[in-house]
Amino acid sequence: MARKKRVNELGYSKSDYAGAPSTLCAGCGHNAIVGQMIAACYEENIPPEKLVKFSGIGCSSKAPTYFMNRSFGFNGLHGRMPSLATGALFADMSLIGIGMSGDGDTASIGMGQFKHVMRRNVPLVYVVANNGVYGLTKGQMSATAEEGLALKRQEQNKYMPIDIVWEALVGRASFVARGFSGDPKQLKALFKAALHHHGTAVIDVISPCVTFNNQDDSHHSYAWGKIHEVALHELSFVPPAETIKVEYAEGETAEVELHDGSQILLKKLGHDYEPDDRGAALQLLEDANKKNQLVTGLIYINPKQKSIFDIEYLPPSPLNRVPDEELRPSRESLGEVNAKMF
Amino acid sequence: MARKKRVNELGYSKSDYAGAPSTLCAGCGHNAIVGQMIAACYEENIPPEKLVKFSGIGCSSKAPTYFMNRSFGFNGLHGRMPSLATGALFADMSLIGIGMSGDGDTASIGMGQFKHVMRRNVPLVYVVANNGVYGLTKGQMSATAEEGLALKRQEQNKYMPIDIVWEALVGRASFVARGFSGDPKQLKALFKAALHHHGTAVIDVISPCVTFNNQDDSHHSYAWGKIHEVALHELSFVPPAETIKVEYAEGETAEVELHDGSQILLKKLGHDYEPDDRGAALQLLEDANKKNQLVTGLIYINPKQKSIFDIEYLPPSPLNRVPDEELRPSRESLGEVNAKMF
Amino acid sequence: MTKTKSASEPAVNDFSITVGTVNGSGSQTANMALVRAFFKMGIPVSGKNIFPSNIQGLPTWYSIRVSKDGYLARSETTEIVVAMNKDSFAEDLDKLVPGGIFLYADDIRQDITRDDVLLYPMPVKKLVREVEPPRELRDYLNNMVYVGVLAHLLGIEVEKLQQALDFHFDGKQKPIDLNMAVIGKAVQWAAENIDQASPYRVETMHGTEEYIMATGNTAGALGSIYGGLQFSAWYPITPATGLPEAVMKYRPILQKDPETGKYKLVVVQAEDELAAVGMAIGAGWAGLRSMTATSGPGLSLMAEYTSLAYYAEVPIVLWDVQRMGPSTGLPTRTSQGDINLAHYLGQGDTQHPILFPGSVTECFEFGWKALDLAEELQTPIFVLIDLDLGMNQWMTRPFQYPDTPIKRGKILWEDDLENLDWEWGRYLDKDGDGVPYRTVPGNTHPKSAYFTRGTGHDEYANYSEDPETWDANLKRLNRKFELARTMVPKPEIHLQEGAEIGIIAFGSTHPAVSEACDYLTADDVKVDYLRLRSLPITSEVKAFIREHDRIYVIEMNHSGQLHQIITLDMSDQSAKLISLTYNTGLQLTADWVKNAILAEEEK
Amino acid sequence: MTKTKSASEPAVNDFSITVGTVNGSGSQTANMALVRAFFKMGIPVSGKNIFPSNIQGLPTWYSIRVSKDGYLARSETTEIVVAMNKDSFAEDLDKLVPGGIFLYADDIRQDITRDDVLLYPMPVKKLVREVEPPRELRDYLNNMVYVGVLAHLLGIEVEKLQQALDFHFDGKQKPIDLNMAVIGKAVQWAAENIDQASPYRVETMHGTEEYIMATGNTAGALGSIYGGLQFSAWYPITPATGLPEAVMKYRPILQKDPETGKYKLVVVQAEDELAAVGMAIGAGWAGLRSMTATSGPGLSLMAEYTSLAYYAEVPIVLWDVQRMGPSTGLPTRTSQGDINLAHYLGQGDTQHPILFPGSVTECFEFGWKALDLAEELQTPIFVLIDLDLGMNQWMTRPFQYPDTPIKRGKILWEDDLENLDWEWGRYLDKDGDGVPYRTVPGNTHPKSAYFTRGTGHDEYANYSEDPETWDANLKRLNRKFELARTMVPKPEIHLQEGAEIGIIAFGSTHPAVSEACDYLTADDVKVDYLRLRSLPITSEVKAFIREHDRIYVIEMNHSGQLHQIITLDMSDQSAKLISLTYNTGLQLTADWVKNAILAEEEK
Ligand SMILES: Cc1ncc(C[n+]2csc(CCOP(=O)(O)OP(=O)(O)O)c2C)c(N)n1
Ligand SMILES: Cc1ncc(C[n+]2csc(CCOP(=O)(O)OP(=O)(O)O)c2C)c(N)n1
Ligand code: SF4
Ligand code: SF4
Ligand SMILES: [Mg+2]
Ligand SMILES: [Mg+2]
Repeated sequence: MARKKRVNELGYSKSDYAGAPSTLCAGCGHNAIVGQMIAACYEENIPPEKLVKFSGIGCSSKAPTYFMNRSFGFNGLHGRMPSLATGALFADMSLIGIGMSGDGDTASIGMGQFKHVMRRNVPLVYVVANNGVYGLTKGQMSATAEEGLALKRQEQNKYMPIDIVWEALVGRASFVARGFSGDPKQLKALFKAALHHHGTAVIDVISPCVTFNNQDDSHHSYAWGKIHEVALHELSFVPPAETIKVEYAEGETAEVELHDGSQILLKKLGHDYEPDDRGAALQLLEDANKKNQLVTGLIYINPKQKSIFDIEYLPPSPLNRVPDEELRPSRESLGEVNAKMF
Repeated sequence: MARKKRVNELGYSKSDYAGAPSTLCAGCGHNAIVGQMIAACYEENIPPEKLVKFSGIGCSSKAPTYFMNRSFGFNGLHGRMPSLATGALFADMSLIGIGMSGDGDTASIGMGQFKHVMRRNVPLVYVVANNGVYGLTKGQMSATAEEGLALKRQEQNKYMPIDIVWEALVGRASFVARGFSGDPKQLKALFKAALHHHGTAVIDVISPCVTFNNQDDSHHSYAWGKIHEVALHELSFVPPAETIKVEYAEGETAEVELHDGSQILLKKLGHDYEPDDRGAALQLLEDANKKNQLVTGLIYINPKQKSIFDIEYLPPSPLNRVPDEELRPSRESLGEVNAKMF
Repeated sequence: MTKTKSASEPAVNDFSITVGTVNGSGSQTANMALVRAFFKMGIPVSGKNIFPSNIQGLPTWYSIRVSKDGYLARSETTEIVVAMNKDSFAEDLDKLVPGGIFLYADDIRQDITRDDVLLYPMPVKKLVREVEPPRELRDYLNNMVYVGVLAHLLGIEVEKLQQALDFHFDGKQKPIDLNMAVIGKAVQWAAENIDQASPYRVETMHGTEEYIMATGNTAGALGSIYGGLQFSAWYPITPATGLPEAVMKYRPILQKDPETGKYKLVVVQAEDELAAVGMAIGAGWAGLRSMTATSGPGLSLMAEYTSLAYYAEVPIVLWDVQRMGPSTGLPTRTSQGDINLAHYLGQGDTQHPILFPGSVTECFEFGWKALDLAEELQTPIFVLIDLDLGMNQWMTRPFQYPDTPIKRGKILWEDDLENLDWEWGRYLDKDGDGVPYRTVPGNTHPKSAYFTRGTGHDEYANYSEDPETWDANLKRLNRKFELARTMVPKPEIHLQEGAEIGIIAFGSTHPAVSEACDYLTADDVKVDYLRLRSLPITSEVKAFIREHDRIYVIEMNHSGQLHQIITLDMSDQSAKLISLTYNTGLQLTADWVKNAILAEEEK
Repeated sequence: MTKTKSASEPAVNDFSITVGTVNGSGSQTANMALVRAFFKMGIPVSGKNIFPSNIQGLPTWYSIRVSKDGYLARSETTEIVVAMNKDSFAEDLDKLVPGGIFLYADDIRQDITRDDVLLYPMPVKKLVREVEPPRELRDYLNNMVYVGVLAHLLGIEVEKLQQALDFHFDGKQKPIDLNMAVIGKAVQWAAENIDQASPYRVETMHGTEEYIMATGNTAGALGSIYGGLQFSAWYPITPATGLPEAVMKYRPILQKDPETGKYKLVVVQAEDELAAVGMAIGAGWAGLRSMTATSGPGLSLMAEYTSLAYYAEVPIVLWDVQRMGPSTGLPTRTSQGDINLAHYLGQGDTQHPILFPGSVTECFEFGWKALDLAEELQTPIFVLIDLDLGMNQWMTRPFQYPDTPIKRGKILWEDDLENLDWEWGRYLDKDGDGVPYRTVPGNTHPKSAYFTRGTGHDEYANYSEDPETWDANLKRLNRKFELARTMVPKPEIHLQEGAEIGIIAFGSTHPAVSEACDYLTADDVKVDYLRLRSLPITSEVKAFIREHDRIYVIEMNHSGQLHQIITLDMSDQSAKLISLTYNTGLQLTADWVKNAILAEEEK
């Protein structure tokens, strides 16, 4: 009571961003996502009421219950989060949409909607909590599981894996990144950047399932990630207000300016990689996949790509607050319609 | 009657490969596909009974009715041809599957099954008759339509197009090609090669819809294709029996050997392109898309990738001819099962 | 009721024409010119397009009925046949009544197997050539020849044809002139070469003055727009496509801010029906008036999402323009076969109200009413029409401006929440009518947010697996359904003195059924008729059933789906509920109805 | 029928235990050890897992009933409660009957609010520590403490527990020893610290000798394999997952060629349910015995493809292991709410036979029978069970080897076609029973190939939009459905002298209903009982209904779906058909059935 609470610039404490207590397994990678999402929104001073959460079905898709209780949320159907979000976000374009999905939810049953939300560039932070397995249904193969993966009660994986980042790149997503639950700092920076991006921001987060797929040699385990992660850059995010103050060390940092004036700073880590070249990104992935590397960071961004809202010619004020009188065209107009009917 | 019929090595005439008369529009690109498919099967001496045809729904998906009446065929559901083919082809693995689909059928409603049949590498000649429009429902936008396309009664296309070839590449298809209905010679060679490929062979055929999307500036029109086509190579196909006889002009021709010993010959056309490097292929597409080029030819092939049949450990004789007695496990075995039940 | 007349006294304003053409040959222009000309002459008229699932080259038919009595159902007889298609020539000739007129393009002549009809070969190619049209238009103009010949034979005012073409080509002079030129040539040729008087004629009358012509799909789109539609997602499918396409057509005219150029109405062509309904549900959840439209196969794909909308209580309107099933079935033929599917769509226990417009103008009315109901009841509302009503041009009453203001149902914004004297819970049945209060995203009140899910939840939208909570919630949903019963459109009832039997029918079969009622009366079989306009059935429907000795439930499907649903609601009356089904893909006719009922009554 | 006994005379082999734990804590091992030990002691026993839709950390319950009379339904009372979960401590304590036993882990103790029960805190942590287990196993072993304490209290033979653990750990000595060590410690502790005699005891009897223990999902998988299953595609979904997983488990054991290592049975995990059913239909079409398994949401997604299989006449078996809906509902709770969905699945007019196994061993039997029926009728066959039957371990009769050879139906190969003296057409009803002959790919006879489609087709599989052809084909499909009525499994009927009322029930509710019948008899309400085993209802069912004054149709869903379907088939009997529904997600109990019927009878 007497202790002074830490608050952000809006005067909100972190608990204003909290959700229900997590019922995920202890150590589940998805918990790290929950934690960093809360931190990112808190630090970016986003009012919880301005956020709206969507998800499919799966352990990953339960995650939105564990952050931002003060935000609206809709836990939809397995593989069908993107359509739900697309429809809902038109209601008030000032809202920031967060879509949580899993690898099964996105790459198996949800492949179609995943692809199509990207080509529409619906403004949405689209997080795939990717553990290479079906957690909630207790350990079946997912479409991102590597060839040869062995799981209890299942037959060995016989098929080629789907690479979410690759799919997002050819799907022409305007923001494509990969994170790792074992690398929370980078995760937070990616979430911040994504929250400021105006378009579909796909973040493939390797997020281990400690209960069903965390064997050391599984490509979605903590151990494997720790060893094979190759961060493309050290990432930090500078909100719009502060961007003028930032100075860059010559040659060592690249910056990307987002449409609201904020910046992403990319400090080079030995690689000469700039996330604005889709061809290079595609090639990078091919090489990394061959070498079994887990490439993380901001892989591609095009802040200028028009979002569906830009394209649809909609008024800036929320559609769901249009008064009844304005919703119905005039009586006269119907007279004209009738008159033109032959 | 007196005139001697031309026949192939099996003694079949071309009419043995004919289907019902086409009810597609005169000039429809799909008719070229029908014609070249018949020619390829005839020339490759494939008994019609060894072929089995699958399709989704659309003008394109009607095409199988117009070739090979003597083959079994199943015109399934919109977007769901791949699953149908996957199940059916297990019945007799000596059959050659041909799957006909359209751009709407594959890239819109069918995206999920398209992606997943590739990762399983189901042996199937998967032809997408791609006209950038919904023909059968009379001219709506399809997911492959270029941004900005204008069609009658529709709003201008606002979304980014889906590139079938790109999708096939990151989907790890083992055979990826693009053809053009305005280039029937190449089409036939591609079909021949695909018929001999052991795995999913995706052929994206730009196949103009003369009724709804053949304006000169549409990216799926004859006119546009003629001007923008860039053939990667001159393609010819050498069946297994003849491969030894073939001699190559030094440095000018690359050959690809398929798993049955047949060969694809690729005569260079100025480009230094070899279809065995996925990274390069991805980059090629990015460049071509930027430059509005219609790249055609064999874009990628991996004849060694295991097919689902190799992986599933199935007997070589047709499963659908297993005699009843062998289908049911023995009475003794059930005794053991019961005994182990606790 | 036999329609052939002796040649001496021509039948005036009472016959049918069937035109057989090749599809993709542009015959729609010619056929619509005829229909519109009749209409402008004040003669009640209907036109029905019987087309194949194909774009070009297959046989297609158009049948036109003129009826001074206003009988506009498909007629089982045809008095005039126009044959423009070699492949269907023989079949078309067969269709004609004895004494009828057979017009055909002289270049497609086949064996003529009948001598009891009037034969007129038309020099189609020759007449068209005479107007020297551009090469690429030549084929399209062929059809104008039969328009001209018919104009002469039947006495159609050429000026009315001109008006029809003006409308069709939206005033574009060049095609109008070209088409009129062909008509002119044809009229002239007919006048010079046909000397026999036609047994069928038209005469100006005043039977269409209070009508317009439109399709049900257009009306549904307009009704939705006048209902304040804000979001529509869809996926192309015959015969529903016309509805969203009409929304797109009228969006810039009716819902675009003239100053800013901004739209108040969003339309998204989705990647499939799963996504279309998902988007519509997302929008409905977030507080937009939301709708999707599809047909059978698409509706099947919407099952899972509809089950979610039902249980999470999301308002959304689903139009199903029915075509013939099962499966892909006959995509260009009509049916009323999705009633079961729509009524119960989804896993677990679901039930949805359905509206059945019975005319084009009612498509408009139910367009806006459905959006009101969806938001008032916070549940999916279905509107079922069929290919016949959706795609054909019907003469219909002009669309009526809604007579009640837009109803948004129980929605709470910041101020409402602030002033509440009870603790709001998303699924709390405060009013005891089964309908809770809702909030929508964008509401900035700290108490407004809640989490929506398709899994078990309590009155405060918290996750719950508690058995009693689950059961209680389903029971509340049932109360809501019973409330719907009192709110959906009531039936239209046509009573006669002394009738002991009743008919229940709905939708596009209305013209056939009401025509049949007249014939039955003429045959001394008195019958009352209830045109059902919604499910669940209202008290008026129940009373109607109770008050009659036998009830014929007439529908265009195989298993008598409506009959089944009514039986379940009125099982104590089941003995008197008789199912009559017609299921060929063609529209119902008055003769079929009359004969089916007479056969039963004579049993 | 009250179950509490006075403390002086202990209830032998007749009580229920409820164990409340945290999910993911490995309590299944402990609970199954108890169930299996009772079973090995010859005592009829049932175990039911009431678990949350979650992997770790939430409350979960397991209830065990032992019953010398063989009553194995869920009991509404519980005589013993074991509390291992702090969060559900209070709730668990509340559940207990007066005089019951309350065991709890001493480290989670909460307020004890009752003084009418026997309380035993167990030093769980301490006892486990004493066996010095590896750290990571410690938590899992906690549960063995209550096993040991119960062994002492109830008189469970420790050797039987050993057998149970031997089985559970498949003979792996290390975990067996560790678990047994904890049990040993706990037995010893109980012997030393509990002096009161337990009011509940078990004694060896001979009630399980002809039984095995298995789940319905395993039985369904095995039954399918013994039915010659060749292809199965599936997508994970609770509670159906266990069925395909069991197919995968037994595939190498039963359908692998020992010499070549090749499989005769293909299993594909599909990308979703749309694909799973599509693959299964492809395989069925091509001549493989084919099956898929899912639950409500997945079944909704299968609607469109099932409509195709119905109309194109493709044999396929669909298992629906029902969970509670609508929507995602309660994924880990039981229900019989998909009957409507399955029976009519698809757009247009569709209707599908359904089999309802009523026991685990019948899951095996209907596993192979469904495959026969699908091929004999060339149509989708549904098998509906529920979470309770599918996922819980039941004592059941051993699986019986099929008593009829595999039936492949009317399939023509090269020789058959060669020797045919009539012209084969794929949809030609040669035999007049509605079932045509089919060929499958790979057949090299030049006349064998045909083109399959979901659009209209004639008897020779040619595309057709002809109205009469369409209508005739649907009528033939209806004949086929009537043939199915004569071929599906007949009901099991239990008659009593002088009963005037009857019960119809099916599936997992059988134990509750038959127990209730005994109670009702004891209360002088005589009742006959028909256990329905399939739809459409057979003549025996119709006769049963006709022969009784009132029929109670008992089912676990909200709207009485089976009651509706029967009403439609027997509308002249509808007045006597009374619907009783229980729909909380928990299993039905005998008390509920008895009370519901008594309440109606007393009306
Ligand atoms: C239509 C449908 N099919 C199947 C399921 C069952 N199901 C629930 S979650 C899930 C997979 C979840 O996997 P993923 O998306 O990877 O999430 P994770 O649990 O691994 O985080 C499945 C198959 C469902 N809910 N709905
Ligand atoms: C589930 C479902 N939705 C919609 C349709 C309607 N439909 C038929 S064909 C088609 C699109 C065909 O487009 P495409 O695949 O590009 O083939 P094309 O006709 O252009 O060759 C659609 C939407 C359908 N048959 N099934
Ligand atoms: S099962 Fe796996 S994915 Fe699910 S909560 Fe547990 S660790 Fe996470
Ligand atoms: S509509 Fe287009 S795609 Fe269809 S047949 Fe005609 S030209 Fe071909
Ligand atoms: Mg996962
Ligand atoms: Mg197309």
